[in-house]
Amino acid sequence: MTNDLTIAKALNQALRTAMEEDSKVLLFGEDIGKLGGVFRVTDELHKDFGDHRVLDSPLAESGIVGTAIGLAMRGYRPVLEIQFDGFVFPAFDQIISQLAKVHRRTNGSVKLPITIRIPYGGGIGAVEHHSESPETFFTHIPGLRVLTPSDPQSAYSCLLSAIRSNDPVIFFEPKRRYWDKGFVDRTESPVDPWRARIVRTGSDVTVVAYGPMVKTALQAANASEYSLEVIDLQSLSPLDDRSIADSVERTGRLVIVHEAPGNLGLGAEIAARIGKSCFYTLEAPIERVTGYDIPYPPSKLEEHYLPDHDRILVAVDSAMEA
Amino acid sequence: MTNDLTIAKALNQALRTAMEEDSKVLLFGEDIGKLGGVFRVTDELHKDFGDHRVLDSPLAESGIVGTAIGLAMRGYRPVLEIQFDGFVFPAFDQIISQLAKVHRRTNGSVKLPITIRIPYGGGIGAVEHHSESPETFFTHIPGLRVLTPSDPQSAYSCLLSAIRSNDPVIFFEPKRRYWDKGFVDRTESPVDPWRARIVRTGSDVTVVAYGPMVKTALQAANASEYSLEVIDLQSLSPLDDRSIADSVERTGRLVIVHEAPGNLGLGAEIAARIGKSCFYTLEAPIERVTGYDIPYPPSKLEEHYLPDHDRILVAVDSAMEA
Amino acid sequence: MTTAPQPQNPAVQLLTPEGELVTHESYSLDLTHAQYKSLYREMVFVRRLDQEATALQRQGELGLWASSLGQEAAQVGSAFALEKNDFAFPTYREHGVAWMRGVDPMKIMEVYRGISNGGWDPLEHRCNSYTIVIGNQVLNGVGYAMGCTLDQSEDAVITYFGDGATAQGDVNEGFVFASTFDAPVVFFCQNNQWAISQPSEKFVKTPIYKRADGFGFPGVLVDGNDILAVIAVTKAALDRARSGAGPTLIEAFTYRMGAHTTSDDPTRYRHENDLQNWKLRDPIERLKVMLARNGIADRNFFDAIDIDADAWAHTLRAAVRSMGEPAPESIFDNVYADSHEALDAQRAAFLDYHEGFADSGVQS
Amino acid sequence: MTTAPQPQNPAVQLLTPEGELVTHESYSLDLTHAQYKSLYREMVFVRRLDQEATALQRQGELGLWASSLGQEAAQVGSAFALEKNDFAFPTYREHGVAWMRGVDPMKIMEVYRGISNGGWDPLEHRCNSYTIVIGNQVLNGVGYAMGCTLDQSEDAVITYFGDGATAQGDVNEGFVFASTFDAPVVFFCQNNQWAISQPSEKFVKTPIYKRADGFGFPGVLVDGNDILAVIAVTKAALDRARSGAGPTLIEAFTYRMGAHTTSDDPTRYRHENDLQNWKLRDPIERLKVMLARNGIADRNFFDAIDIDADAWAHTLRAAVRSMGEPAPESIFDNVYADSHEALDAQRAAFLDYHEGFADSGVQS
Ligand SMILES: Cc1ncc(C[n+]2csc(CCOP(=O)(O)OP(=O)(O)O)c2C)c(N)n1
Ligand SMILES: Cc1ncc(C[n+]2csc(CCOP(=O)(O)OP(=O)(O)O)c2C)c(N)n1
Ligand SMILES: [Mg+2]
Ligand SMILES: [Mg+2]
Repeated sequence: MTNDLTIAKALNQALRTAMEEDSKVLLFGEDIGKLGGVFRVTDELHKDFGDHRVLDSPLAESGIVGTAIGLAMRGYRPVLEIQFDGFVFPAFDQIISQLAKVHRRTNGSVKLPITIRIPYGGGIGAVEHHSESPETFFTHIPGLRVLTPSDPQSAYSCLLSAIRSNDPVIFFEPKRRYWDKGFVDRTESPVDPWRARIVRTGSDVTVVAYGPMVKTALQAANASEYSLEVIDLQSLSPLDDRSIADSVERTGRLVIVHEAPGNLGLGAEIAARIGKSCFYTLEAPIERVTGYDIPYPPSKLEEHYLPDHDRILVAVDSAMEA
Repeated sequence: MTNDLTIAKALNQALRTAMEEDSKVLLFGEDIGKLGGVFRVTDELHKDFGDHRVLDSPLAESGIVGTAIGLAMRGYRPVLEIQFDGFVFPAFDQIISQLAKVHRRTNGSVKLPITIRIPYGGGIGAVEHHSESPETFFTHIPGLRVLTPSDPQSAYSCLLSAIRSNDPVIFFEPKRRYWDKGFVDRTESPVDPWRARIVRTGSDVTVVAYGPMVKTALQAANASEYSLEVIDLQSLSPLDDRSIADSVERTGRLVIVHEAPGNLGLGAEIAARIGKSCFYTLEAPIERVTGYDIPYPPSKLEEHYLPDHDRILVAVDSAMEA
Repeated sequence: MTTAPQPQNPAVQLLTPEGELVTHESYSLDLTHAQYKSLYREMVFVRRLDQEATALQRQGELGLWASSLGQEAAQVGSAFALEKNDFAFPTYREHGVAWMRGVDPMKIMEVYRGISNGGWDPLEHRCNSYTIVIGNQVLNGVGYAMGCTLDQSEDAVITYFGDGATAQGDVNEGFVFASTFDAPVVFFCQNNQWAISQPSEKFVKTPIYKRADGFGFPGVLVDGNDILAVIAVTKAALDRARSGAGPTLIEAFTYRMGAHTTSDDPTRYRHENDLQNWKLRDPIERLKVMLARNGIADRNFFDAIDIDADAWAHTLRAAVRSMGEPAPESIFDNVYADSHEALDAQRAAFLDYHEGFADSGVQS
Repeated sequence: MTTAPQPQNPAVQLLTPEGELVTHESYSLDLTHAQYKSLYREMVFVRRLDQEATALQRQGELGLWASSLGQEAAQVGSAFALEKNDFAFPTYREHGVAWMRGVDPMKIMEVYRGISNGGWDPLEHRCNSYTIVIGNQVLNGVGYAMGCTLDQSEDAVITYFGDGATAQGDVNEGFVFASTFDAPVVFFCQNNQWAISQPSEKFVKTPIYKRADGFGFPGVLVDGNDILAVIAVTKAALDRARSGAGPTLIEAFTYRMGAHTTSDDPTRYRHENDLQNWKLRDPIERLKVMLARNGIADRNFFDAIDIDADAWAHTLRAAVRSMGEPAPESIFDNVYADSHEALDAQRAAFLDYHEGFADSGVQS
C-alpha cells in the first residue's frame, strides 16, 4: 500500500501502526491528546486509542522522561513527545544518568524501549528555543540511539524501527519538512533506518546530510555543475561511516552539511572518521557546511545562519578546486 | 612568590586571590562551607570570608546555576562548585538556555561572569557518576568558555582567568591530579589560559591532551622511542587549533588523547580542523586515543577504559608507521 | 469539558465582578482618584497593545504573539505594586508588566517579530527579558533576590509564572532556595486555567497557593481580575519580602481569554461557554463600572482614553510595519562579552562570503 | 551547631525510645511474636552487614560504603510493609530495603567494590538498582506506579529519598506526576538530619511531610526509629495507594549515625554530642527492650542472633575478599540491548590490542 503523505502524517501513521501491533506502546507528552500535539503528529490518536494509550503529561520534561523509565520497567514502550528541541534540556539528566545507562547498569535485565520524539531544527520563523539542533548532545551519549528521517518514507520506517528497538532512541523530526509530501510504502520496510542511504548517486563529491538538510543537499546537487552523491544518514548513532567511506573512496571528496553549530557538530566526527579511513584517497580537505558557533539567531536572521544550497555549492567548489 | 602546591591547593589559592581582589566574587555550592567541599578545594574560605561570601547551597544543581544567574545580574561574580562531573546534568537546562544565551539575548546588557567548577574524569576508583568527562556537552554550546588545567600552575592561572572573565566559564578540574604538586608563580600570570601550551617539545609526533591526560601524555613521551611534542590545550573552548596546526606543520603527525568517549569527543573536532588545515602536510592519519563509546565502567575495570601511556604509544607507532 | 472553575477558597477581593468596592479583613488599598484612573488607562492600553499585536501577527508582521487578554489586572496590578528599584522576571506573556516597567512596546514587538531575542535592556528597566523555557526565570529571580539580601538593600523581586509551570522542577527549586535564604521575592502565579490545551485542574489537585506552605512560606489566593486586590496583596507580599521575612506565593486566579498563542487553536480543546463566563468577569470592565459608579470618571474620560489608545495603536502599527532589520552579520554580536578571535574569524569569513556574492551578482 | 532536633509535630509512635508499647489514635499494628522476633533479627543482620562493609572498606576491599547505621527501623520496617509484587526504588543507602527484598548482600558489595554498577536484577527482586543521582529514582518509581494503574493491578511502589533530596526538581516533579495520575506510590523520606555536611533544618524550613499537602496528597510524620510505627504508617499508605486514592508522603524522622560515606569526615561539621543523643534512640535497642520487657524473647534469643550474625558476617567477609573480577572486555557488554556493530568492532579491537600485549609479553 502506498500513499502520498506528509512527513507529519507518515509519523502519525507509524504511531498508529505501532500502537496497533503492540498494546504496550503508549504515547506521553504535553498537549498530545485532544490537541494532537502542537504539530498534530498525534492527531486523532487520543480519540481512537483513549486515555490509557495517549496520555497528556504535566508540563515537566524531566518528569516525562523520568516516569517513562518507570513505565518501561513495568513493561510499557513509551513514545514521548518533547514539544520543541529547546525543551528537552530539563530532561537531560534523566536521559544521560538513567535512560542511557540502566540497561548496562542492570547487566541487561532492564530494557528501556523508549522513543523520544523531538521536532528539531530551524527555518520556521519561530521564537527562541524553537529552532535548535541538539543532536550532538545525544549522539555523544553511549547507550542511546539517534535517528532522524528526511522524507515521509524514512519518517515512517525510522519511527517504527525506533519504537520496535529495545534500546532508547532519540528521534529527531525535521520540523520544517513536516509538510513535505512523498510516497510511503507501509506494507514492508523498504528502508533500513540504521544504514545511511544514497539518495542521489554522483561521482565528483560526496555530500553527507541528515534530517532537514537532505532536501537542501539535493537542491544543491540539482544546481551544481559537478556530479554530487548525496547521502542521507538517517541514523546519527550508530553512525554508518562505512557507507560514507565507500562513497568517498569513489569520489575522493566530502562535504558534510548540518544545521547545528560546527564546533563539535556531527560533522566533526564524520570528518575525523573519514579523514582517517580515507586518508589515502581523499583528494581534498573535508568541508563542513554548518551553523555558526552562535546561539540560534532571531528568526528574521535565521536564513543567514542556516546552511543553504549556495553555501553547499561553495563548499563543493572548494573541494573540487583543492 | 613561588610555592610547591598541589592542584587542589593552587585552586584554593586562586579562589582566595579572586575573593580578595573583588568583593563581588562569592562561592556557592553543596558542602563548600564548613566541610570545604568534598575535595577541600574551598578549605578555610568559609572561615576566612564568612557566610556572605561562601554559601552552602541546597541540594539542587539547577537551583545553583539558576540562582547564580540572578546573582550575576545583581552584580556578583559567583564561582560555583558542582560536586562531581555526573551531577552537573540537572543544571544543563539553565546552562544552555540561560547561562550561555543571556548576554547575546540582551544585546550585551547583561553579563554573566559565572565560573562553574567541576571536578571531572576517572581514575580515582569511585562509584558511578563520579568519573565522567562531559566536556563535549559544554564545548558544543556557543556562549560558554571551557577551561581545564593540568598542573598547579595552570590550575592557579586558569581559575583566576575564569573568574575574571566576563563570560560564563565551565571550569573542569582534573580530580585525579588534585594531589599532584608543582611550582606556582602567583605574582604574575606566566600562563595564558586561553592558549594551548607546548609542555614538551618534540619533532616526530604532536600529542594533544588536556586536563588529567596531559600527565599521561608526558609519561608516554618519556617512554617513547620517538620525539613527541606534547600540547596541553588548557582552553577547550575556544579551541586554540592554530597552535596545534603550527606543531603539526612541523611534525606531520597528530595523536589526540582524552578520557571522554571517542564518538564526538573533543578529538573529533580537533581531527576535523587539523585534517583540513594541515591536509597537505599530514603524513599519517590522525589518531585518537580516547575512552570507548560506553558508559564509564565500574571502578575495578576503569583502567581498561582509560587511555594510558601504552595506548598512546601504540597510536604513536601507528602514526609513525603509516 | 467543564464549566469555568472557581477558586475553591475565597480569593482576596476588593472589587466584585459587578464593580462594587468591598472590604477585606486583611487587605485594603487606598489610592487617589488619579491613581484609579491611571490604572484604568494602563489596562486599556495594554489591551490595545495586545489587540494590535494579534492583528499584526495575522497580517504577517509578527512571527507569533502570546496574548495577555483577560490578564490585564493581574499584570498591571502586580507591576504597579513594585518600587522603581524592584526587579520583575516575566514569562513571555507579561506585556502588562513590561509596559508598567516602562519597556517600549516596540521592543516587545522586536521579540515577536524575530528581530531580537530580548529587545530591551533588563537592567535599565529592571525587568528581565521574556523567558520562554518554562520555569527558568523563577530561579533567576530568586538568585537576584538573594543578591538584594547580600547587598543589604531594600529591593525586592517579583517573578511570574503560569499554572502549568508549577509542575516544573525549576519552579519548586525556586521555592526551596527562596525559603532557605529568606530571599525577598514574590512568586506571582497567574492561574489562567490553561497550559496550552491542558486545563489547570487536571494537574493541580489542590489550589496552587497552598503549595507555599510546605516550602515554609505563606501563599495567598487573589482574584486576579480584581486589580485592586492584586495591588493590595502584591504590595503586602513585597513589604514582607523587604522586611527580611522571606518569600510569598501569590496565586492570581484569572483566565486566558485568548488562544495560547496565535499558533494555537483552542477550539480543539475548550468550549466557547467557558470563555463567555469569564467575559462577565472582565478586569477592565469591572474597574470601569467602579469608576463610573463612584463618580471618579465619566464617559468623557473613557472615550478620551479610547481615542488616545486608538491613535497610539495606529502609530505602533505603522512603526512595526516599517521596522528595520538588523545587519546579517549582527548574528555574531554579543555571543561573548570578552574578545573571541575564533568567532571574529567566523564573522570575517561570513562577510567575505557575502561580499563574494555581492561581487558576482549572485543572490545569496 | 545545634542539639539534635526533634520533630516539631508529634510523630506517629507505637514504641517509645524506652521500649514501651503505646497506642496511637490512627495507627496500630498487630504482629505475631514470631514476626516481632524476625524484625529484630533482620535489623541486627542489616546492622552487621553495615559494620562489616565499613570494615571491608577500611581494609581496601570496597571502594566506598554508605552507612545505614541508625536507619535500620526506617528501612527494614518500610520494606517489611511491602507485598511481594510491590516495587522499591532505593537510593544508595537503603541496604535494609535491599536486604528485605531478598537481594544477596554480595550483590550490594559488588556495587561498592566497583565490580558492577547495579549488582542484582531489579525485576527479579522488585527492587531497583541503587540510584546515586539524587532524586532520579523518585520519578522512575512514580512512572512504575503509573504503569501499575494502567495494568489495573494492585501493585504499589515505594520510593526512597533523603531530606537533602527534597530540594531537587525531580523529587517535586515526582509529587506532581503522582498526584496527577493518582499513582500508587509511597514517597518515603528518611530525614536523617543530614545531607553530607548540611543539617536538614538549614534548608527545610517546615517539616518535610507538610510538603505533600500543597501537591494534593497527605503527608505523615513517623518516628523513623520506631519500627512498629514505620510498618503501620507504611502499610496504611500502601493500602491507600492500592485502593486508587493516590500517593502519600511519609517523613521518617531518624538520624544518620555514621559518616555520610566512608569518604566523609563528619568531625568537620557536627558535634559528637548530637550523635550521643541519638544513640539513646537506637532503633534496635528499642525493639530489644520491648521484646525482653514483654517476655517475647530472652537473652538466649538475642545471643543466638548475635552468634548467627557473627558467623554470617565472617562468611561474607571471606566471600568479598575472594570475589572474582569481571573480564576486561565485559565493559562492552549490555551497553545496548539490540545488536550494535560499531561497539562490537570496538570490543574486537580491544581484544586484539590486549592480545597483542599478551603476545609481546608487554604488561598492559
Ligand atoms: C520547558 C518548556 N517546555 C515546554 C514549553 C512549551 N510551552 C510553552 S507555553 C506552555 C504552557 C505554559 O502554561 P502556563 O505555565 O500555565 O503559562 P501560560 O501560557 O498559561 O501563561 C508550554 C507547554 C516551554 N516553553 N518550555
Ligand atoms: C544530583 C546530585 N548532586 C549531588 C550529589 C552528591 N551527594 C551524594 S549524597 C548527597 C547528600 C544527600 O543527602 P540526603 O538526600 O539527605 O540523603 P542521605 O545521604 O542523608 O541519605 C549529595 C549532595 C548526588 N549524588 N547527586
Ligand atoms: Mg496557564
Ligand atoms: Mg539525609
